[in-house]
Amino acid sequence: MSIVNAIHVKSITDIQNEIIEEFEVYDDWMDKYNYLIEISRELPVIDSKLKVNENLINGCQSKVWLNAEYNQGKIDFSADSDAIITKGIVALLIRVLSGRTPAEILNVDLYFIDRIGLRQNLSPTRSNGLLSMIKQMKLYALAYQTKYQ
Amino acid sequence: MSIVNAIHVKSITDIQNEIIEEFEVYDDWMDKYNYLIEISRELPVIDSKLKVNENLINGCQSKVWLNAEYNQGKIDFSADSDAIITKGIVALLIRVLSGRTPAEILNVDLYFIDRIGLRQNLSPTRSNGLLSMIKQMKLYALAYQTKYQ
Amino acid sequence: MNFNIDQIRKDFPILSQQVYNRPLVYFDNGATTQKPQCVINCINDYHTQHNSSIHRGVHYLSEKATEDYENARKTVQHFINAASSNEIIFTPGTTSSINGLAFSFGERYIREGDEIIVTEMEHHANIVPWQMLCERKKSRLRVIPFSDEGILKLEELDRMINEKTRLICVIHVSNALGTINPVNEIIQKAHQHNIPVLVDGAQSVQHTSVDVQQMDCDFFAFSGHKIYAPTGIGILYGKEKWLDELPPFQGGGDMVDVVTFEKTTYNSLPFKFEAGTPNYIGAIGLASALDYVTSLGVENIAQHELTLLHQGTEKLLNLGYVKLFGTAPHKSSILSFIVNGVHPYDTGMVLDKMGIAVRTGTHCAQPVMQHYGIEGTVRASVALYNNALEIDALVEGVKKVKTMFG
Amino acid sequence: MNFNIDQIRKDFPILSQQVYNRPLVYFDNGATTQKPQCVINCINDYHTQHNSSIHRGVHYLSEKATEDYENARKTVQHFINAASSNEIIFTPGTTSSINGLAFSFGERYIREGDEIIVTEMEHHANIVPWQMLCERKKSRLRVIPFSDEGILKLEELDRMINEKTRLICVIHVSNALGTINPVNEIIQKAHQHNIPVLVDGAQSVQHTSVDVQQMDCDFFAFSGHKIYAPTGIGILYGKEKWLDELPPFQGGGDMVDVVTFEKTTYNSLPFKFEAGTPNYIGAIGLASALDYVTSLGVENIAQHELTLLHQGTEKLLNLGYVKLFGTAPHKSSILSFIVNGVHPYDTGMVLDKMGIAVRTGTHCAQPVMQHYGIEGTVRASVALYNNALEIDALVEGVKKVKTMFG
Ligand SMILES: Cc1ncc(COP(=O)(O)O)c(C=O)c1O
Ligand SMILES: Cc1ncc(COP(=O)(O)O)c(C=O)c1O
Repeated sequence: MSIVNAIHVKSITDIQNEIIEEFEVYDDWMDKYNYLIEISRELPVIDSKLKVNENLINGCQSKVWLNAEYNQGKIDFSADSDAIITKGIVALLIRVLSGRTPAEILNVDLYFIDRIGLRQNLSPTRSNGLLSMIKQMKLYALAYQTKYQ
Repeated sequence: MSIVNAIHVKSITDIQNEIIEEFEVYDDWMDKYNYLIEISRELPVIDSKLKVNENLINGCQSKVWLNAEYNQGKIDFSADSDAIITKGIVALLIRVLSGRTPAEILNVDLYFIDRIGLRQNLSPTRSNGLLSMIKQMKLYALAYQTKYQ
Repeated sequence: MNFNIDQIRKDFPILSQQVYNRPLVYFDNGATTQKPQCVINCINDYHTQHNSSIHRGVHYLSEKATEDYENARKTVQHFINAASSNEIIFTPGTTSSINGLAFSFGERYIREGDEIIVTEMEHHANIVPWQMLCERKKSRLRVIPFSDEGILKLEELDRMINEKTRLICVIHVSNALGTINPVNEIIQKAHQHNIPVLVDGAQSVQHTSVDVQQMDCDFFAFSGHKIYAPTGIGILYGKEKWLDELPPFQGGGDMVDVVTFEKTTYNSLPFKFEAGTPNYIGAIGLASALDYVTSLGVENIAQHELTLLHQGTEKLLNLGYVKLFGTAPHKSSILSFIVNGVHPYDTGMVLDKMGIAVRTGTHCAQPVMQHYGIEGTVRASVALYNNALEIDALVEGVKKVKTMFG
Repeated sequence: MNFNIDQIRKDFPILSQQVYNRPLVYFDNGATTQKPQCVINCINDYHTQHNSSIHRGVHYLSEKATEDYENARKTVQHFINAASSNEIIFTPGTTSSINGLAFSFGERYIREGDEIIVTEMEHHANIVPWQMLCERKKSRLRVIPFSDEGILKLEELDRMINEKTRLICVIHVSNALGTINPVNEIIQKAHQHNIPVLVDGAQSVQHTSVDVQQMDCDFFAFSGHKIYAPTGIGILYGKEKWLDELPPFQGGGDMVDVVTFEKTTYNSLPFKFEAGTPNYIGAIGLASALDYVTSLGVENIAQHELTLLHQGTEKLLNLGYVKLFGTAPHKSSILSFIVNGVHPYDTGMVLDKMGIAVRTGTHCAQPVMQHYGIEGTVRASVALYNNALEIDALVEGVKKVKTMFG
């Protein structure tokens, strides 16, 4: 299933549950990582001219570029990373949060992270910067909400 | 027995053994301290005009003034301290070392210190500065030896 | 009060130690405190199961250690009620906290002719770094005196503050006299002139509850080893607005963002002030100690210690031949005294042989001794695990000293 | 060789730890090392039986702690063969040692226009303090480059030294490349011009025998936690003639002689440089770790590690898709590499889940990464307790990484 399709028809909860289900079949970390690698390939890749320092997220050992665009009340995210697993993780976030309203993004409870075993990645000091990515997405949401309301 | 008498007739070894014997009767620290207090009273007290900073020994929590005089090949020490136990300890040193030749002082093995239970006082960091006193006495001995030979 | 001292004493294995075949009576808590079993276990477990360097590691142990270290920071934050964990800097101890601050604050704000105010009651750790800074910057150290009871003369402060004053540094609880200083009042006065205040809390956090926001101090320093934690760890608290402006005290790993030989940029708070591998096991041990203190209740501890302090004060004064230094009505934990006619060192030596550990000398506060024209005092300092029997042992010890030295 | 690795591994309780249900393979030793049982026990015993603050105490525990602390200093002295224990300063770690020196040396000797030489291979701890100093004093940092194998271009040093050069700072063993630098030669050259040399020994003391007199360095720094000792303790060695001349880095208790508000005089060496309560338990733990290392034999350790390093190098290179950074013939303990086409972070994440702890990133040596134009490397660093099976596990891990990321 393609991410783009999912965005418009399913709720955030639906998609989170979907991801949890997909990951449930793997109890080995290597399989989870393999799946993340697969997912990373589905990431709507950021325009190369957007891969600039201003779009870099701090606090990751790998580089993560994240771009947000406001489209009729919703935010579309695109991203890239030079590390594959990080790219897979950001792809999951985008699958859940892209095409949502600022309010939805600001209020989201990303419970899937815990359930698929990435909770430890949420620690503020985790060098993969999952927390920084989420923070950045919420910052965009806040900025657009402020701007357009 | 008075210190002054002892100095001229007995060897350093004799006096050390004498001190060890005197202390042997005490197995309680309080009795040892009481005896040191007693001994402190026998210290040939330094002339008050010699209680100057130049005669102060470093590294003691209490003040110790030590003076040395060269007399026909031998060194006479006098001292004082504002703390009584320290004064008792320096009195013991003087009883052993005053009236001796520089060579005797430089070569002395002060085994009595260990035997009467003051060994821990010999630690370089001991704040009573027993080690500093001995060092200072040997420094005087060295100075006079160099000067008069 | 729910403070079972007999039970609590069992938490501290060293208290059942014998010295010279006598039970240890440990009254040198102002110098360093003993560690409860939970802190000892915490360190032990860390070394046997979890040890790993923090921050840049990708692996399991490193992630765990990093998380524990950052949680320790939050524990400290809540313990002193700081507004953010960014305001909590781990240092090797109070002395390092103050020296670090002196360097950074000095570089940023101190110019020739400026003035820094301290008190006559400070520990050397809160004098010498400022003297060194003043010498470097050709600025001036001014000193608030105290009265013979050990009370700061705050009216002098009013006269001293002027447009050249850049910082006020004050000891919260005096380690030599026990006085609890009116830091709130000092801070209020200072802030009326926009002058920041550093509070040296080395002797306060373990005895009274500290709330840096309520106190409104700009900086606060303390040492782990004086609050039942391991050696080699301490805290510098600073309001974020100050820490943001100050340059780092030290350079090295972890405190940087980008390093090139042309230009180096620094990491964000709190990391900017933590160069190199920190004492993360010390920090985790400190958190464990603070949890222990919290579990007993800081107020309960304060009350227990105050009871002992009053008992000690009364019994020593009743002897008729003990002079107490530090008789302010608002006091904590410190009994600083001289047995009339007896050198403090003699007193300490005899108490030692009775198993009673006290400190003698100037307590790194020579100006306090100069104030009274004395060489030093005997200091018995009370901690949460001391009890009334130990106070009695101390009084008996003093009696013995008097009979011996007369 | 009398080096029973199976037996030795039993000395380190953490090595029997499991992560993600797999046996721990700990190759992050360059960051920090694990602790042998004797060191763990030493600290435990200290906390349960002996703990007491040092120096100014008159009582039994304080005397004992003081003696143990000063004996620890002697143990360090003998371990690096310093001429006197006065030359051994306890600090919180390498970073603090270098920052302290940068401050004191800077105050005493560095003026506008002066030059300090470092190498392109330095850890941030030996760059940033000097940058900060140069900025403060308007002096200049000069950099000896290295070749792509990771060998310093010493001919550049000859061109760089001039009458403005005040100090040369060089890393002994590179933490990012493993190169053992020719410090003796550098020191000889420097001394011909009367320029002192600081050697950063953070990655050398634990891997090769260090003799500061034979090396003739003027200053030498290392960290306890990288040589099987606790965190929060390190060493600054300095020749007595230098330490006598340098001002103290920090002010506070114990480092002073007389304190008055008019004038403060300092204590003698080594105390002049040890302000405040030192991490005495860390120091005593360090001595215990050094005794352990000595009991195994530094030369035996070096040989064992070198064997593993060679095995690892060969097996990784044989894979055909691993690029090694740092290929100097004279190397120690560090395998710094990239699996072709795979981000070091991905490599580290996968190895982690296989129980293999490595470090990824710049290793606090960004200029080294800039040299190669890379973001970072994967670093496996070997310690005395690693074995050949672990090297094989690493190689298997790398194979797995390659199949996963292609
Ligand atoms: C070569 C080198 N120098 C300095 C340091 C800094 O040591 P520490 O973090 O213990 O202060 C390290 C360790 O990270 C190192 O490898
Ligand atoms: C009031 C005060 N300030 C500062 C210090 C210095 O603390 P540390 O030696 O832990 O750095 C002490 C302890 O000796 C103290 O009592």
